[in-house]
Amino acid sequence: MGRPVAIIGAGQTKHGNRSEITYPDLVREGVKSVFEDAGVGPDDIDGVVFGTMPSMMEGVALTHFYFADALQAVGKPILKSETCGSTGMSLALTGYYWVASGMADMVLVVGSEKMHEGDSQATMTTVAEPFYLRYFIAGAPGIFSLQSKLWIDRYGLSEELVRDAAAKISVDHHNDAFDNPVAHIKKKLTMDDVKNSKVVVYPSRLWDICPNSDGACGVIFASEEKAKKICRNPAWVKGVGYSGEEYWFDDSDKVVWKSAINAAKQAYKMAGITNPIEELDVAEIYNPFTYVELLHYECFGFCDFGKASDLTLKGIFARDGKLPCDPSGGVLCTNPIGASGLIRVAEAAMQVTGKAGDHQIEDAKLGFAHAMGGASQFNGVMIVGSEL
Amino acid sequence: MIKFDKKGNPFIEAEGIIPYETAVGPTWHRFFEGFKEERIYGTKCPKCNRVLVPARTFCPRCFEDMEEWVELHQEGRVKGWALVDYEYFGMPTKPPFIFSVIGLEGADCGLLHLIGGFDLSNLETVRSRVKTGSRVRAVWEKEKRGHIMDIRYFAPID
Amino acid sequence: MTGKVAIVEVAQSPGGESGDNYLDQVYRICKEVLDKAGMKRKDVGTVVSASSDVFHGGVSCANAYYWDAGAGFLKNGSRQDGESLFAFYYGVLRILSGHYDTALILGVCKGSENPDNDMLTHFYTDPFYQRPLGMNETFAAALQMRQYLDKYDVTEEQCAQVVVKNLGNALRNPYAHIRKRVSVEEVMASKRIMDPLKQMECAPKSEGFIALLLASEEKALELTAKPVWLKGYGASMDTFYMGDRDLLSSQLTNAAKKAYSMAGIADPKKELDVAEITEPYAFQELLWYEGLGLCGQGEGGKFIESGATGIEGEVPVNPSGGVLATNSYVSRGLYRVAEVALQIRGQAGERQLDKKVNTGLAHGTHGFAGQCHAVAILGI
Amino acid sequence: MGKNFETLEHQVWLPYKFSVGPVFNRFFEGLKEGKILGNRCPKCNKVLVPARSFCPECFVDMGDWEEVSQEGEVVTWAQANYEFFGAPAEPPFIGALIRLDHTDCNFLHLVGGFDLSDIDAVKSKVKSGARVKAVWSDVKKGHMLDIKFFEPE
Repeated sequence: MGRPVAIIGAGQTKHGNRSEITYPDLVREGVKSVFEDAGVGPDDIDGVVFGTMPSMMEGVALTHFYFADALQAVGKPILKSETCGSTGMSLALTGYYWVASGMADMVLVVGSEKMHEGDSQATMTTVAEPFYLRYFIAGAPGIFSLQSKLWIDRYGLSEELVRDAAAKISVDHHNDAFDNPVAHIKKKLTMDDVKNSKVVVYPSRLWDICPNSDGACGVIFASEEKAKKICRNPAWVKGVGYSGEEYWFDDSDKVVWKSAINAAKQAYKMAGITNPIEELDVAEIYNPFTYVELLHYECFGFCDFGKASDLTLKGIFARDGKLPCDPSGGVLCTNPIGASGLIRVAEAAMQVTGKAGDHQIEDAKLGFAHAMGGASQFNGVMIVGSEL
Repeated sequence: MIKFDKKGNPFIEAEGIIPYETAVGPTWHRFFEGFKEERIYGTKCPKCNRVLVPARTFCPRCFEDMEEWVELHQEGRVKGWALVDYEYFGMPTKPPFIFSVIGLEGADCGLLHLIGGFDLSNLETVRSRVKTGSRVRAVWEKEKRGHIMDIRYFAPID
Repeated sequence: MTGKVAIVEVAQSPGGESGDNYLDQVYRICKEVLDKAGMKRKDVGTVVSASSDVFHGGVSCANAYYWDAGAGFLKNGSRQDGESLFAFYYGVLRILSGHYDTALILGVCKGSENPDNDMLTHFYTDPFYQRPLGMNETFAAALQMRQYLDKYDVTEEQCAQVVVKNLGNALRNPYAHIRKRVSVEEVMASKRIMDPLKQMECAPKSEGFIALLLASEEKALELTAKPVWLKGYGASMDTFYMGDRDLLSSQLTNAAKKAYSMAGIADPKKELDVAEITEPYAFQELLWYEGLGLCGQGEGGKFIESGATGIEGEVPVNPSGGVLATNSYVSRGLYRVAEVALQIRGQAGERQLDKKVNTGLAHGTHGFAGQCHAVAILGI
Repeated sequence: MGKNFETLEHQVWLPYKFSVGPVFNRFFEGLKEGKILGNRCPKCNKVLVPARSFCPECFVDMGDWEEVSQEGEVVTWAQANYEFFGAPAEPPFIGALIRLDHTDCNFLHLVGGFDLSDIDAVKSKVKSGARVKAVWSDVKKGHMLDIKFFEPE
C-alpha cells in the first residue's frame, strides 16, 4: 500500500471567538504553529492541502485564493478538499495519499473555520437541496438529533439510561477541555446541568451540542526518509478509511451506520487491528453531539450494538478508562468545522508521540481519529501509531 | 462600515444573496404532479426491488434506472422524530416543528416530513402524542402548488 | 513518476443549457463512462469529483448532494473545490498510492442554474479591499489584458483571432455550447464591456458534466487497448492581491516547467502535438502560449497569426473550441483533459487532427488573472 | 430569469460579520483622516499598501507604518461599460492598478474625475505611466471608497 507516511508536526490556533483578527491571520497562526512544531518552513513543503466548510459559511468563495499567502502556497501545487463536516479528515487523507503516491515528500495540510463570521445553521440549510430536504433539516442540530432519536429508540433501552450516558459524555468532555490549552468551551457541569438545559432540538439540549468556534489546524505529512531525517519522534499513519452513503437521510440505516462501520473497517484492515477496544489506546471521535459519540462507539466496534450507554456510564471511554475517547474535549467543546476533523488527527498524533501535555493518555501508542460529514452520510477514519 | 463588538473588535456586516434557478426535470415533475392529486409516488428498482420515496430516476445502490412508478399509502409509522425548538436566519419552516422520518406502507425507505396537527409548545405533550412506531397520516393543503409542502404535515392517527 | 496511470474512458455532456435535472445528469454521465469501460459501479475503486459551492445551483457541500448519483455509494472518495484538474490529479495520487486500481473522476457544473460568473467570482474577493472595488474575474482579466497590450507588440485584432479560431473549431464539436462562425471584425465590433475586453472575447456560462475513468498500469491494459498515460503534472499558485502580482509573468511558467520536466519534454513546441488551454478571455490564450513556452514572451500575437495554433498548425490549440465555446467553469479543466485524450486515441470525431497525436497538453486555470494554474501532459 | 423549461427559483441568502482586525482597522482609520497607510516589511524592506499584518513573501509580521504618497502612476486600467454585481459605481467607470510613489506593490482603485463617454479621449488621458492623484469623498466612513478615485494630473 504505497510508501509509509509519517506525521512530523501538528499545530493548532487557540480556538474560540477570534474576532480580534482577520480570517487570513487566523489561518497563518495555524500554519506558523505547525511549522514551529515540525521545525520546518515553507521552503521544505512540496504541496499544500487546504479546506474549509463551503463558501456559504465563509462568505468568500474558493478560499484557497484568499489564503494563498497565509498558507505560504505561492509557487506550489495545491489541492482543495471539501466534504462538509468531514472536510478535516478529507484533508488529512489528501495529505496522506499525496505522500504515499511518491509525488511529494512533504505536504502541509491545513483546515480552518471562522464560524463567528458566518451563520452556521443557515449555511447547513443550504446543504439541503431546495425540492425536499431544505424544509425540514433545521441545521446540524436538526439532522443529528433525528439520528440520535433513531438510535435511542432502536434497542428498547430506557430513555433515562441513554440520557444519563449522554449527559456523562458532556460533563466529562467539558471538564477534559480544561486540560487542553487550545479548547474553546471549558466548563464544570453536573449531570443535572446537562439534563435540564434548554431543548434545542429534542432529544438534544444545549449542553449536548458543540459550540461555534474560530480556529485553524495544520498537520505536516512526510515520507519515511524525510521524517527520519527531520523528526525524532514522528507519528505513523497505520490505517485510513472513508465511506459515504446516499444523500437522502433515510435511504440507509443511520443507527447501524454503514459508512461509519465501513470507514473503520478499512482502517482496521490496513492497520491490522482485529480487536479495537483492546488494541487502540486512544480515540478522537468527531462528536458535535453527545448522542452521536455514543452511536459511533458501536459502529466502530468499540462495543456491541446497544451497549454504548451502559459502558459509558461504567467509565470505559473516560480519560482513565479502557479506551479514552476525546480526551481533548473533542468537537463538543471546540468546533471550527473545516478544521475539526484535522484536529482529531492532530490530537491522535500528539497522543501517540507523547506531546498531548496535560491531556496526555499515558503510554498511548495507537490512536484513532475520525470525522463525519455530508448530510450525515460520510465517515472518515485515520489510525496513527508511534511505530512504523 | 466598521462596527465594534462588545470586546471592542472591529467588524463589518454584510449579506450575501445569490439567486439560483434549478431545473426540475421529469422525475420531480411527475412526483409533484402526483401531489396535486394528493398522491404520493415512489419508484421501484428493477434489480433490488426496493421502492424508494420520493420517486427517483435511479437506484443509488444498484445504479440502474428506476422506471416503475408505485403509488404509496398515505399512512405509515414514525421511524424517528426530533422536535425543533430554535430558530436561525432564513429558516424555511418556523419552529417549533417536528422533523421526522415516516415509513410509509409500501416504501423501503423513510419519507422526511413534518408531524403536526396538535400543540407543540410543550415537550411532554409532544412526547405523549408522538412515539417511534406511532401511526400517522398525510394531511394535505387545500391549494396545491406542486411542492413538498403540499403535504401540510403527517398527523397522528389515534 | 513512481508508476503509471492511464485514462481509460471519457464521457462528456454537451455544454448547452438543458432542462434536465442535475442529479439525473450526474448519474447518466457516470453510467456512460462505466458502460464504455464495461464496468459496474461496484467495480470502481475510488471516486474523486470536482465542484464548487457557489457554482452549484445553490446547494452547498456540493458532493454530499451528488455522492450517490456520482457512483459514490459506500466508496472511499473525495472532492476538490474550484478546479477539476485538481480532482484528476488527486485521483492519480490515489491510484499511485497503491490503494486503488481504478478511479472515477467527475466534474460537475450546471451553469444554467447559476447567476453569471461575474457575480460568483466577485465572491473570491476579500471583504475589505478588493470587494468594495467590485473586483471579479472579468475586471481582473481586463486589467491584465491592457497591460499585455501596452507592454508588448500584441494587437486587439490578434486577441480577437483567438475567438475566431476557437469558435470555428467548435463547429466540429458536438459537445460545444457556442458554435458559430465569427470574424475578427465582428469580435472587434462587439460591446467593449470592460475596455479593452469585448463581449465576444469573454467565455459563456455553460453546463458541463464529465466523467473520466483512470486506472493503474496493469488494470488499464486490461480495460482498454488505447490507454492514454499521464506523463507529467505541475500546478502553481500565485499571491492573492492583484496589486502584489506581475500579471504578465504568471505561475503558469512554473507549473509548466514541473510538468515538462516530469514528462521529459525539452521543447514543448516541437514535442506537443496538441494543447487544450483554459482561455475564459480570448487574450489569455495568447498569454498562456507564452507561459507554456510555445512561443517567446510577448510573441503570443504573432504566434497565432502565424497559424501555428490553428487546426492544421504545428501545435493546434483548443481543437475542441476551448473555453470560449464551452465554459462549464469548474469542470472545464477536465474537458481539456478529455479532449486531449480523445485526440490521442483518434476518437475526436470530426475535429480529429489530421496527424498522429502522440503527446498533448491540458491546462486549467482559475482565480483572478490566472492566480492558479495546473498543467497535465498526456501521451501514448 | 425565465427559461423555456420548468425550474425552481430559490436563493442563498446569508449574513456575515467579517473580523477587520487591527491592521485593516488602522488602515481604514487612516482613510477617515484622508491618509493612505502602508507598512514596511522588516525583512525585504518593501512598503506594501494597503498595510498588511504579514509580508506575503517573507511570512514575517510587517514592521513600521508609513503614510504613503497620494500620487502615483497608472500601471494598468480597464473601463467598465456594463452593470455587474458588486460594481463600485454606475458604468462607465475605470478600475486601475496604481503604483503609489515610493511603494512596492500596486494599489487597486478607480480612476475618474473627467468625461468617460468617449473612449479615445479617455485613452489620451489614461495610459500606463500616467500620473494620478487621490481625490477624496467629502464624507469619510472608513471604507475603500473614501477615496473617490484617482484623477489624472
